Amino acid sequence: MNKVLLLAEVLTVASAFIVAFHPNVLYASVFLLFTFCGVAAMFLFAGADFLAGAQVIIYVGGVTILILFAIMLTQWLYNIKLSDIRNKMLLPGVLAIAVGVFLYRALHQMVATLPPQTPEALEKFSSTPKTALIGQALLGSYLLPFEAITILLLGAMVGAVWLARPE
Amino acid sequence: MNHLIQFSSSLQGYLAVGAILFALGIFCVMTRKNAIGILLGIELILNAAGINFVAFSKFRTGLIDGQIVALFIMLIAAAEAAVALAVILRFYRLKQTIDADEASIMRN
Amino acid sequence: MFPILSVMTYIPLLGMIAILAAPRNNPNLVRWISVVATAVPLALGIYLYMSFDRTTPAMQFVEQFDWIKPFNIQYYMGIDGLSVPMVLLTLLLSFLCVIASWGIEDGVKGYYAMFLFLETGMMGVFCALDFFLFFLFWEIMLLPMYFLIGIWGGKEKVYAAIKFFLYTLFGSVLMLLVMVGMYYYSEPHTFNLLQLAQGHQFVGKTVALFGYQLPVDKLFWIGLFIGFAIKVPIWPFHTWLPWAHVEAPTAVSVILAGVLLKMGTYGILRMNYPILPEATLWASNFMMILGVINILYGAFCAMAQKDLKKLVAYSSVSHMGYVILGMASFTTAGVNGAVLQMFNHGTSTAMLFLLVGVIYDRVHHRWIVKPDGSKGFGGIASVVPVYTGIMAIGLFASLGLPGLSGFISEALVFLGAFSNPKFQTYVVIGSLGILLGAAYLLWMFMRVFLGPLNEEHKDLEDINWREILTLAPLCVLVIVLGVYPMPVLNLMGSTIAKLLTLFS
Amino acid sequence: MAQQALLIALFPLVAFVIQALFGKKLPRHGDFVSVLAIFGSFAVATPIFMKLLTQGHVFDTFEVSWMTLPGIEASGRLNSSVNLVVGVLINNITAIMLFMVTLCASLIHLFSVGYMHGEERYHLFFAYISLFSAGMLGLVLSDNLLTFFMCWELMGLCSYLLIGFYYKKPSAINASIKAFMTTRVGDTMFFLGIAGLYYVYGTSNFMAIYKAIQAGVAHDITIAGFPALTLIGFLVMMGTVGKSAQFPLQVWLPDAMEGPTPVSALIHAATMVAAGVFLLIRMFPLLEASHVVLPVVAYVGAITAFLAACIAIVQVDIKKVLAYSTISQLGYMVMGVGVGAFAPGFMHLITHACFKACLFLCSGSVIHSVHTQDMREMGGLKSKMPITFATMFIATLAISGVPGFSGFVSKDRILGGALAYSMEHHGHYLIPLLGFATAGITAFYMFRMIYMTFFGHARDEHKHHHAHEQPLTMTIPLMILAGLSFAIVFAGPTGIESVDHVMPVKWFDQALEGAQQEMGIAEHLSPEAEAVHHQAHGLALMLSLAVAGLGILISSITYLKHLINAEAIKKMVGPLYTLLWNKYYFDELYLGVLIQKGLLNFNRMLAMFDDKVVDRIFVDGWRDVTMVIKSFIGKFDDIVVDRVMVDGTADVTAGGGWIVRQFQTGKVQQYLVLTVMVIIVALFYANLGLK
Repeated sequence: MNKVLLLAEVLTVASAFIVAFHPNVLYASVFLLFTFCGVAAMFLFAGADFLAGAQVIIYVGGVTILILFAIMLTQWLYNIKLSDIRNKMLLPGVLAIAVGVFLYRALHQMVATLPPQTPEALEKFSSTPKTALIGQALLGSYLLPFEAITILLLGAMVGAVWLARPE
Repeated sequence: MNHLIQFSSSLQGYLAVGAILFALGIFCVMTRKNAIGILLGIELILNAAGINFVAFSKFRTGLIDGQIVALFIMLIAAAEAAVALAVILRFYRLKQTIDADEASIMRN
Repeated sequence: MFPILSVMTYIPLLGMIAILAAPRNNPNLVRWISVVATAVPLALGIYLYMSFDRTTPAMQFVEQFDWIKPFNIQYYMGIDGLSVPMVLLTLLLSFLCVIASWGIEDGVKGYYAMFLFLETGMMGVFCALDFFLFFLFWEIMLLPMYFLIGIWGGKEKVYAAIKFFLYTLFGSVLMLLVMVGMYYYSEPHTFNLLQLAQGHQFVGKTVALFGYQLPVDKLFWIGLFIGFAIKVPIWPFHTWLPWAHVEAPTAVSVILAGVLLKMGTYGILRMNYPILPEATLWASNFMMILGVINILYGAFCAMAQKDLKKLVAYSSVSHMGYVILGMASFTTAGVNGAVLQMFNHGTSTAMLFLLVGVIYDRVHHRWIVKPDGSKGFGGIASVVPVYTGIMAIGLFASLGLPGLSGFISEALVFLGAFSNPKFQTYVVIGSLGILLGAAYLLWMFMRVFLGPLNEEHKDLEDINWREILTLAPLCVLVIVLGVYPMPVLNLMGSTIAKLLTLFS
Repeated sequence: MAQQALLIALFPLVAFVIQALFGKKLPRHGDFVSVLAIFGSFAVATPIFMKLLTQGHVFDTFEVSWMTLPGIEASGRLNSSVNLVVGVLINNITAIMLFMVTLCASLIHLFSVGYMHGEERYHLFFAYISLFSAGMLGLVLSDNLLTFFMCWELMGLCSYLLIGFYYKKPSAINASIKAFMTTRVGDTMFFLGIAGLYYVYGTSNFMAIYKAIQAGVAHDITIAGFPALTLIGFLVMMGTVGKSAQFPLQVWLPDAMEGPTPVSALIHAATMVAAGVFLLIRMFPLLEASHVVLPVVAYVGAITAFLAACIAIVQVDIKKVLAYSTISQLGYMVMGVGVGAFAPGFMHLITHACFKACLFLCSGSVIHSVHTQDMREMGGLKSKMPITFATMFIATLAISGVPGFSGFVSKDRILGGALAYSMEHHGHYLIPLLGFATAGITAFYMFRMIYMTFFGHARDEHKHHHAHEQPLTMTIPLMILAGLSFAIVFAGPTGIESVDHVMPVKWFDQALEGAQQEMGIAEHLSPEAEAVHHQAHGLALMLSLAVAGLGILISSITYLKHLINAEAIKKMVGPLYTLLWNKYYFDELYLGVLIQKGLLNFNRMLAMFDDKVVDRIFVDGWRDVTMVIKSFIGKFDDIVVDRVMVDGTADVTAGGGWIVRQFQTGKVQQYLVLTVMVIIVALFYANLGLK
């Protein structure tokens, strides 16, 4: 079972590398799709069944497709711009590695400050279906952020429509 | 190999993946000239954040709060993608390019 | 009790909202909304003038309640004899400027919205008695002014607007520092201006800066003074003024010269004087010198100007010098004269700016002498006799001709300042300003209105009824106050008397 | 009485308002409004004057509070800390002045109706002269220096408006601005004097000041290191110097001839310039309180009288001659006040007002008739304009100091006073010397004018042919004013004291004595001084008769009989003539050197300084400073950061430009790189902290 998780993680990281480095944006966005799938799998293994589903639906089904559409709408497929001319990469690379290392170290140190769960508890957590719990939480203690998000989404939608309107 | 499998299913494994994704996202955002490429990087960063939340939710708190935050991130990401793409489309119509360096009318 | 001050302050704001909601294609509706939104506060202002109790130095029409409790910030409005003339001036000039702006065609909605917003800011500054509230209104005012100059201005409007903005912001930063400092050094912590003025709270306290123990009250005084000096403007902080005046549209110039400049001196009288009397006395000599410099420097510069509006702008610098001179004299006549001069300069300069605007609307230039050395105008008195007559009144009021308002205030300032034995030499030097004032204004009058007619302008239209309507109230004020100034003087007398007890 | 007297000033003021607002629409352009108003004033002033004549003394005051500014006493009670009371003061001097001013002004108004007929802006002319009269009358009525000063300035305004009445003529507007500015120099100092008096005595009321001076208050106060009373005395004197065109501010008055002739008459005779001397009369106790001021006043007057008289010799413009004679005569008055001959000084003010008004109106009549002001184009007008000639001749006799005429009385007394003064205070011989010289020169140039204008043959036939006598509205004023130029009106049939014992006219001397007592300056001479004075007056009588006779004689020889060729003399004294013709180059000094070269250049420099230094360097300079810092950082970046950390950061500072631009390349990604760098640094620190 854990081998599958490892596989998912490898898939995620590898395709993320391609996303970051592939000169062609079209390819990069296709591989982003794989990254999203890998992350969805990781969610599943972390006991987040609902989230995994949402990840697939929203990212894989929504965002990635949207991006692909945008690429096709804006650029002729073989446009020279499509094979993305990169900015200077060394300093950003160094910075990115530093960020990654520091982030990991910081999080790692945080791990020690919280008590670990017992294996039984982990097992129980993984096996509980989350959809109902999330639903109750969203309409209970998280109602206000939830409403805020809905308004944000509405606003974003209106804004996007207005921005993309024909002249 | 076992060691790796062990690591991958631990909290640290999740954190490592999150950190790598985050770093790659940052890198992507910093280096891509293409506006859509930058958007890709942002998606990576957001996913990295989501992974961390979910991981802490399972391995440390045992509550679903982390998952709810991850859900919110996802929703915001969707909204952001929609708006960003609309902006890009508009920008493309304006300048016939989506080179982010061209988007410098904010300069002084 | 009816919160008259708040109502007066926020009606223009309501007007602004109404304007924003108004349809874009109906500029006349916007204009009429503005007229109403300024006329109603003006009517209330007249009521205020009638019912104001002139015998007491206390705050009147007070509205006070807690606003931000943890920091002891209050919503505290009230007026005394210092504020009333300024409030009335603000209301009157705003109303007149709305009418004077009738000719604005581009972006009518935005223009009037900004204008009304500006009025709210100005009213708030003159009514606020809480430092925090005061600062808030002070900053509010900045924003519409920036846009009014930057959008509806002349050729170099952006430069002028940014210059104005940065200058004022610099002053605001100092004021903010002092505000925070006063809050922390007062006991109990408060922003209430009346409480701050009690018990000489800041005397003797020191603060360590750059390794020196510096007296807090003097630091506060300097900070506030620079903040206000920029608004006045006191030399050498005056260079934004010619730019802003020249580039701003007519009505904005009027407001700028008529009201905004007074905020500086009003602020000094409202804050520096009562809160930091010891430091004020300490700095009085310095203020006196700056006043004299202002008078002479402004006058000399005005004489060299080739642009009508710039000339009037520099004359403002000169005239505000009299205010400083009177304020720093600490005599009854001097300070009363200074406040009266604030009012009178408001009316007479407003007239001059409106008049310059009238001619600019007709010929689209304001050159006394064009940059190529040829005459800009000349002899137009025969073409526009009524305009010339009104201009003469404004001009003579400005140069301090007896019988017109400028004289009374200047005379009081000089009588007062001369009665303080410390400053007699300064007054003698400053009196040169009277002479120079006449020189540059009459020279301008001669070059523009008299002499052989410049054929370029032989078809000039005379002033129309709408323009006369904006000028007539000011004309009447200038003449009436020139003959009998008590209607304004008795408003402020008792307040100033109380203020001066701090310095005797 | 004082309250009614207020009407005297109010009538013309109301007329001004009516004329200014509606004059154009009234029938006849409203000239009758102004004329009626001034006659109304005359009607009110006459009873006051009559009362003076019959009772020998009038005194009344009327006061209202004008401005009160409260102060707070130590007890916390409000009091009036500043209380400016204004009002009317009627005393003997006022009564005489009021009568004289209203009379002259009325006649000048009447004359103007004929003279200005058909002019453009006819209604405004009457509005202005009404305001002018109102100003002068208000000044005379004032019982305090503040309203006095206000009216004083009001007249300055009117002179500006009236001199520049022909506003299309550049010379006229130049003259108007010159008049206003020159007098304002004096006015400013005068105002400082008022402020000084207010500081010293806390009041500006004449009677209160007289009382305080008599009581010896404030004799030891100093202002800016100077004894207060001396300083104030000089400042007040400067007011007179400006307004009455005394040396060194005399330059404006001749140019003021650019105005219409009735205006010249009004300015020169009854109103504006008289106001200056009137100020000296009013403030005499103050001048006397300091021992330094009066001699200076005397010298100023004497020098002015002489210099102006000299210039008048070479003038060919009939009005210019009269203008310089005015300055010269004003110099006499000032000199009279300066030597302590207070009453004669005032008397000369009155007599001069009458005969000078007459002279100006006569010259106006001549100009109106021949349409030129140049005397060289006149001549032989005696037969054509008999009334004008007769009246002008009488006035000329008066100004020249011929016994039997009013000018003789006052001038002789002033000269006597000057002589007595120099005999009492040894060393001041220049004052009477200049005085007598001027008397001779005056007689000379006045007769020169008469001869050139009315006698001889017509030098311009065409103009002579068209000359005609004026209508009655213009000649009646001339006759009345000429009638007042006889000595009998003021002193006696001849004006010589020893002769007039037979038929003395005492009203003027009595009135002045009363006034002097009120002001606390009544003379109490010791017997020796009395003797000196007596002796001096006797000597002065002889001398003044002699010099006047000499002047008339030389004038007659030269211009009537042509026994001496004036042109030849002119050539002989070439440089002197040039100097006089150019008025001692005062105009060039003031206008050319002080104003054009000095003031205007200074202004230009200062404006440049303001623009280039204060604004560009001090203010906009901050931008440059930040730019320098920016470029320094940019270099640092290029050399250090770029080489050490290789390429990446070069883009951060790639943008150049203004202050803001340094931070705003507009490229989001560069912002991000910076942000991330900062984050890393922060994380680095955070990690260290955690370890």
